[in-house]
Amino acid sequence: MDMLYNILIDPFVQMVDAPDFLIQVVWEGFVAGVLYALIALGFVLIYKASGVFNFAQGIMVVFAGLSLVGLHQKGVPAWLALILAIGIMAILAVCIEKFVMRPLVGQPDIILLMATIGMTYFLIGLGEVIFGGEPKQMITSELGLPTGSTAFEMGERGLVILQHIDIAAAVIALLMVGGLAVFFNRTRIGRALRAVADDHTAALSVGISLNQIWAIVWFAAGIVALATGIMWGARSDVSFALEIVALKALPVLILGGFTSIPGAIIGGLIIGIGEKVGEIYWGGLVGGGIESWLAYVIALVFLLFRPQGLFGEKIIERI
Amino acid sequence: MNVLVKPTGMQADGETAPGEVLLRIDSVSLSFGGVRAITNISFDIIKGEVRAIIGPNGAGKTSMLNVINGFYHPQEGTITWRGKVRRKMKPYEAASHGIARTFQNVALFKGMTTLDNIMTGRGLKMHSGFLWQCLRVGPALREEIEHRRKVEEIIDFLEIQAIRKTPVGRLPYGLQKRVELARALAMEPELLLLDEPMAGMNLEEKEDMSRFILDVNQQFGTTIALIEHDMGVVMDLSDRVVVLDYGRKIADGPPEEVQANQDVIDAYLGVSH
Amino acid sequence: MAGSPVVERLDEDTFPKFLLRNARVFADRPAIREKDLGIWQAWTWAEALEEIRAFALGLRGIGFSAGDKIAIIGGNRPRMYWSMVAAQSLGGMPVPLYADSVAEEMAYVLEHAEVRFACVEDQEQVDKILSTSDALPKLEQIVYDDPRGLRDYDHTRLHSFEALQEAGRAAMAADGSLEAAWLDGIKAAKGSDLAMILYTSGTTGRPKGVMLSFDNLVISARNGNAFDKLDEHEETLAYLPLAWIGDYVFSIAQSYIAGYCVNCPESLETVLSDRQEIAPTYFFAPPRVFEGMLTHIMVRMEDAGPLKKKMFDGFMALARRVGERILNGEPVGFRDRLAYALGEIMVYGPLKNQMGFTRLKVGYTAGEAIGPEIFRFYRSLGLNLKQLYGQTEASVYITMQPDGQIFGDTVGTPAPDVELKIAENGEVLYRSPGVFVGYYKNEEATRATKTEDGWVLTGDAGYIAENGHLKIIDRAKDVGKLTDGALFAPKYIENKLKFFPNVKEVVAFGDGRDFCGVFVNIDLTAVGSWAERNNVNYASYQELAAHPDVYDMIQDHVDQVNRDLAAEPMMAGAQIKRFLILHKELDADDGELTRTQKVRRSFIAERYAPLIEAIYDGSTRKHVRTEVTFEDGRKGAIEADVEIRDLTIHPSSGGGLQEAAE
Amino acid sequence: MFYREAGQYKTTYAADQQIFPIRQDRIGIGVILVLALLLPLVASEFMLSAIAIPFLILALATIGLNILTGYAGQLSLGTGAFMGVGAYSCYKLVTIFPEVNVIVHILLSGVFAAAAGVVFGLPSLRIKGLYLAVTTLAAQFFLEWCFIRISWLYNYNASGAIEVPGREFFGTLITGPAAGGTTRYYVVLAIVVVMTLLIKNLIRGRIGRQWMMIRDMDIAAELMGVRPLVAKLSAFAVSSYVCGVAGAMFVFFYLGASEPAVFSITLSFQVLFMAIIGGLGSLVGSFFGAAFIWILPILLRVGLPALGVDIAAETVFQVAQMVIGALIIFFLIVEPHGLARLWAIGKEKLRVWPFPYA
Repeated sequence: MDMLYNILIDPFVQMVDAPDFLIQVVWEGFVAGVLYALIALGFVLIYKASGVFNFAQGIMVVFAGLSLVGLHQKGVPAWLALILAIGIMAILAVCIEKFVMRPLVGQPDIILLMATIGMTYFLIGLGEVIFGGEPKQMITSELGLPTGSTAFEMGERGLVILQHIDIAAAVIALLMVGGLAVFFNRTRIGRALRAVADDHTAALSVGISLNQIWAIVWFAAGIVALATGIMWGARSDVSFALEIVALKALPVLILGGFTSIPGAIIGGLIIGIGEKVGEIYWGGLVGGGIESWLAYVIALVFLLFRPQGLFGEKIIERI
Repeated sequence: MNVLVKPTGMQADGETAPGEVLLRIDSVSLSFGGVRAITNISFDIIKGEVRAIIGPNGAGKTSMLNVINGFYHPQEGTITWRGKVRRKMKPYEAASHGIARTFQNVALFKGMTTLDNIMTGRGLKMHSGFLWQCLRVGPALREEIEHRRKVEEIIDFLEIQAIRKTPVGRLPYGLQKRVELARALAMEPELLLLDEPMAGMNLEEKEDMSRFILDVNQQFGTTIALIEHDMGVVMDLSDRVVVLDYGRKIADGPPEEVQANQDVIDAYLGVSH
Repeated sequence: MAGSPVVERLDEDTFPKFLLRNARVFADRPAIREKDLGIWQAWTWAEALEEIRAFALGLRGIGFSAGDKIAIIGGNRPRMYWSMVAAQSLGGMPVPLYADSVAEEMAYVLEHAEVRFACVEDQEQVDKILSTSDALPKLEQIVYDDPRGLRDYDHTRLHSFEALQEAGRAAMAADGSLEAAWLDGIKAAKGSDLAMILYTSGTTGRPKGVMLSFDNLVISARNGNAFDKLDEHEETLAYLPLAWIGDYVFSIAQSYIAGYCVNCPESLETVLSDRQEIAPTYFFAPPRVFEGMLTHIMVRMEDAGPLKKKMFDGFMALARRVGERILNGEPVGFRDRLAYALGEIMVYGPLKNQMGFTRLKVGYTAGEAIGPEIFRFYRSLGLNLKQLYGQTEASVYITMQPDGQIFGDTVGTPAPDVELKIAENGEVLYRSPGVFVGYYKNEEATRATKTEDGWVLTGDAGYIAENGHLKIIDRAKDVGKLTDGALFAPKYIENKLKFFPNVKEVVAFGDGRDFCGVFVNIDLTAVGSWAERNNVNYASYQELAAHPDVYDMIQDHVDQVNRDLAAEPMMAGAQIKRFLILHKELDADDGELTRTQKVRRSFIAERYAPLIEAIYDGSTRKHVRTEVTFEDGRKGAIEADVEIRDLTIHPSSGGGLQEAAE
Repeated sequence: MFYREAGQYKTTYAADQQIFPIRQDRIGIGVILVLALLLPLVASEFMLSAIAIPFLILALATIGLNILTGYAGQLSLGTGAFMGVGAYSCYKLVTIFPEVNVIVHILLSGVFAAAAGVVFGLPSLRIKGLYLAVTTLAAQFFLEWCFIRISWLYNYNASGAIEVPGREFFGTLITGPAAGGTTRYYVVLAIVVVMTLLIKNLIRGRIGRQWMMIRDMDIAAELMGVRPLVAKLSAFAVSSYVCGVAGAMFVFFYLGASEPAVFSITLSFQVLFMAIIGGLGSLVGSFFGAAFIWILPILLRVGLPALGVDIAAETVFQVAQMVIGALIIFFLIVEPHGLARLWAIGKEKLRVWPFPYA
């Protein structure tokens, strides 16, 4: 009885009592969601173009962040470090295309997934060997990203504090999505990518080799990863812990579907906000820390009702 | 754990005698979303006969088969099996009712040998418990051996001794089709559905396959419903033919009669056979 | 060798009697094994007796009685063998036929042998018989083994094997005296009684029915066993045609006398793997089988990695050098023995394992001359392969090669109890207990073959080499002379050429002509893979056969043969002057070969008359059109431009028969 | 080359269907088993406790995963968690019923893991492929969370870790820090061998075929009367059971004590890699994979310094990780079917020796 009350009534009472807090929580979730969405974006890019489920996206985020910070620690000016980091992602992209994707073309999905898991391992090891395993501070200010925060008065209902970096994150995410949209719909390569997504022979007719396309896609994913890394690093700090967090992109994708950019965004937000709210208002009942799995359970429950995901259409099985 | 391996045996209810109607399709319609695949089709299959379902591509033949073995569920119409109206059911139930089939594009279990593939057909008839199977003694072993023997009889019948232990992936297409037939036969079905059993075969293979199909029908008295494009084959094999076109039935009767039917001729105009 | 002593002191003189003895002495030893339903199912001698008795009594039930003949048509199945002995147990005679012969061929034999019964394997054979049954008024009852597809046939004259056995068992249960009567019948039989009639697929004319008595078969089979010390522990593989005397002697006669086990393969496609599984200790095959195996080995080794290939070639070279000597127990250096032992592990053992000869005690080849190279190959692996010279009329054995005296080009010394002599025209004659009774309903043929004092004309020309071994040159009637009087032995020349793996068949012409010319038939497997390796492209057999490179290759072979011939005074005169490569494979379906794959020279001569002309009128090209029968039975015609080439003749270089003694 | 199959003919189906139909193989396996038994005579305590024991246990876990992913075709990233369930339930059992033999507890603990497996396997009825991977991740993180949050599981230890109490088996101490390596080795060896045998039987029987049917062609399987529910859940149950037992042994015979971190997703991946490198759908491969992934880093750790490359311990670990990652990719490229396939090919080559093919 008491239990039921705690589960069904109390949380909502709290929400109404302290709307500012609720908004604060939702905002936190929103920002987290944006970051999930960014990672998911990386997945989607690659999945669209090569049908590869890139498990390594998470580690790419870490790796990008690490190389940026690491370079700066070695005395490289921030702006240069940023450019170099981008360069590193480019090299990484080319290497992946050359040494992993190309030899594995045509293998079943599961094999490709495994390959990206292998990549994850490799990159973790590499990152640690080069930059060391200990967490690092993101060079937020050096990159000219806003710090500090603004408090919004809500009458006598209390106040909501927004970190500027979070706002920046949201904005950048927005820009990036916009940019990708343009890239996909306006540019020739972008259209080629879409063609690839549909079928590979079509892509060839556009006159771009698959290898190029894949390299480009991985690079694009790399950029996204870098951005994600910066944002995320700025909020907490850069460490391999991120790699686990990055796995949250999976449930996001489940919700959003593997091929839909808007899906990734919406999915990200649902998960982000969902798990924050869940953690704050219900987590306590079971000793807290449910953030670590709530996302997956949300996705799971969701799947049971819509196996084809949020935007996928019903699958008719044929023989 | 034993509940997991609860036996699913053949239905014991009323045996159908030769000559009686084994399966009746009554004004069945099926559609996916908006798309109509089958429109108000009725026909029946008589115990012991070879029934051909023909028609141009996209006529809804395969859908019809899928309806018969419970893979698709028609929105309208009824299916009467052994004199009982059949409720909406899961595909695996159809199997336990004694309906087996082969597939248009071979659907063998690529990871297994010919022998194992055919053994899978015996699954419904094997009931030894989980623990017995772990130990592979007593009932489990006896069962394996007894059913291996059955399978060997089928191998002998279809003359595929030479490929007994070959992984099916390595077999040429024609043989794969034969193994698939063997697998279906292993289920000792009452009704055998063959979806284009001779697609992509050369003349010799077709002749063999025809012989096997007739032998099956004769030796085991198995009722057969088959989809086939090769008119010659259909005419030789089948006792009765039902012709579909755009999801509708346009003719039904003995081969020669159907062959003469004007609608059929029209339907097939331009279709090379 | 538990049972061997028993084998020695036996007084049985018919196979039914041996059956009774074995059921007693070897009751629990396997008599026959068949790979059926995926496993080797065996019948002990006791069980075999029961099966045969049941069938015999069943047969008796449908009117089979002493003196009746029963046609046996089918593959190597236990029931086929049982039906033969069952018939004999009733005082009847089995008449085995070639299962692959067409209805007409069959009809002749069935009609000529006046068979009242037929025991056949399956629907195919039943159909063949029924299709000609109106021509066979005497044929009354047909028994079949495999009921498949025969369900709806009219069963007034048809019986399934089981049904008859059941009837037999029932009858036995009903009437206790029946079995006793059957046994008495067996006891009453004498060795001099007729055991069976075998129709020889004559290379010319109609087949002749060779009548063999139990004595013929029992004595020569017993000699055969003694000669190679065969006992009840042997394992053999029954895969050769039932209608061939060899199969009867190896799979029934010798098996019943020694008590060893006969194994029936699962199907024609699985003979190879079945042979490996069984690993026979006593094995017989005509040369073409050994040729085939060797070609298959070599073709596969061509695709092996360079290193492995080197190792293989190395060890094979060693084997050629010392293998046979070691086998013959001659002195060989320690290092060579060591190397050979290593080779046994690395190559010889595995090869024998692949061929299923790991347990081979003795193997025989006969029927045709085998290439010395091929012969030596198997012996060098340590396989005791031997040649024998035999005939249906002799119940197989005429000459055999005793252990330790094996020569590639001679067929051995007279078998036990066999006398041998050479007529002045060079024809080989023999006299032995195995000599047949006579040709069924063909007195004059009998007289033409068998003299009053029991000598049989083999129809083969040959001579005794100074080492006392018989050397066969050719069919006596085929031995002719060129216009310049030189001796011309076509088969001899053909064989020399056929010993090259690339050559499948050869037909030589020259009798009464100015010189010797030959048709060559290339071996698709060998030449095909050669073409692959030397990336010679071809679309069809015909194209490959006409390819200049192939011609060059064959030309070398022919020239090699000419050198050999030049080394033999008797043969030097008939070297090959011109040759051509036939544009189609000689085929039994076209009547160019006999069912036993022997060339029908006369038939080919008329069929390809234009080509023969071309050879002798000196033209270098000739366009021909030939009727052919395809696998599916349809007829058609193929046309081709056939090239004809000339060769240089080598001067005779005396020397004599030295290579006979190598 | 060593195969002499000629003359090995089968007269019964039982003989034809035995696990090692070829005599030479039977001899081979016999030799291996004998060597395994003799190992303690030559091996140091370190080799036994740090290499042999964990290798065997992880091999068993890999077999568990293989049942699910390799044979039933259901991808799982939650192996570690299921092992954890085994470990914790075993710990609870041992502390609640101290008097019951620990071996019994170990075997029982698998049942709890199986239950967990079934629960998280339920979605597999509607969800396929990569989507399923996510549900197993849910299992991974949820269970991991339970190990941390539900202090009852570790008897409210302040440390939050579980300490393995010493337990005897017929008078000899087999668990806990005090237990000797040799004893533990033999216990582990026995359990692993027996379970492998049972699993092998299962796989070549009806149930195993059902799993493979689902894996190879689920629609055809269903149309042939396989109930997806039964087939998939039984795969989850058996797989998790085996993993659970492995997990229990991992703590009781190898680690001696453990904290939730042990059963993190890292372990899941490690086992997954073992399965992949070893070869999905192969039992012998499971052993190869386990040996490879477990022993390679140790070799590097011992090897690199030996080669004069002196680097910090954790760096070695990182290098090892890189190497493994690279090797995984390498394997997927050259032989997606793993060491097991290489083994099979090699064996085939020996069988047809000296020919390149049969």
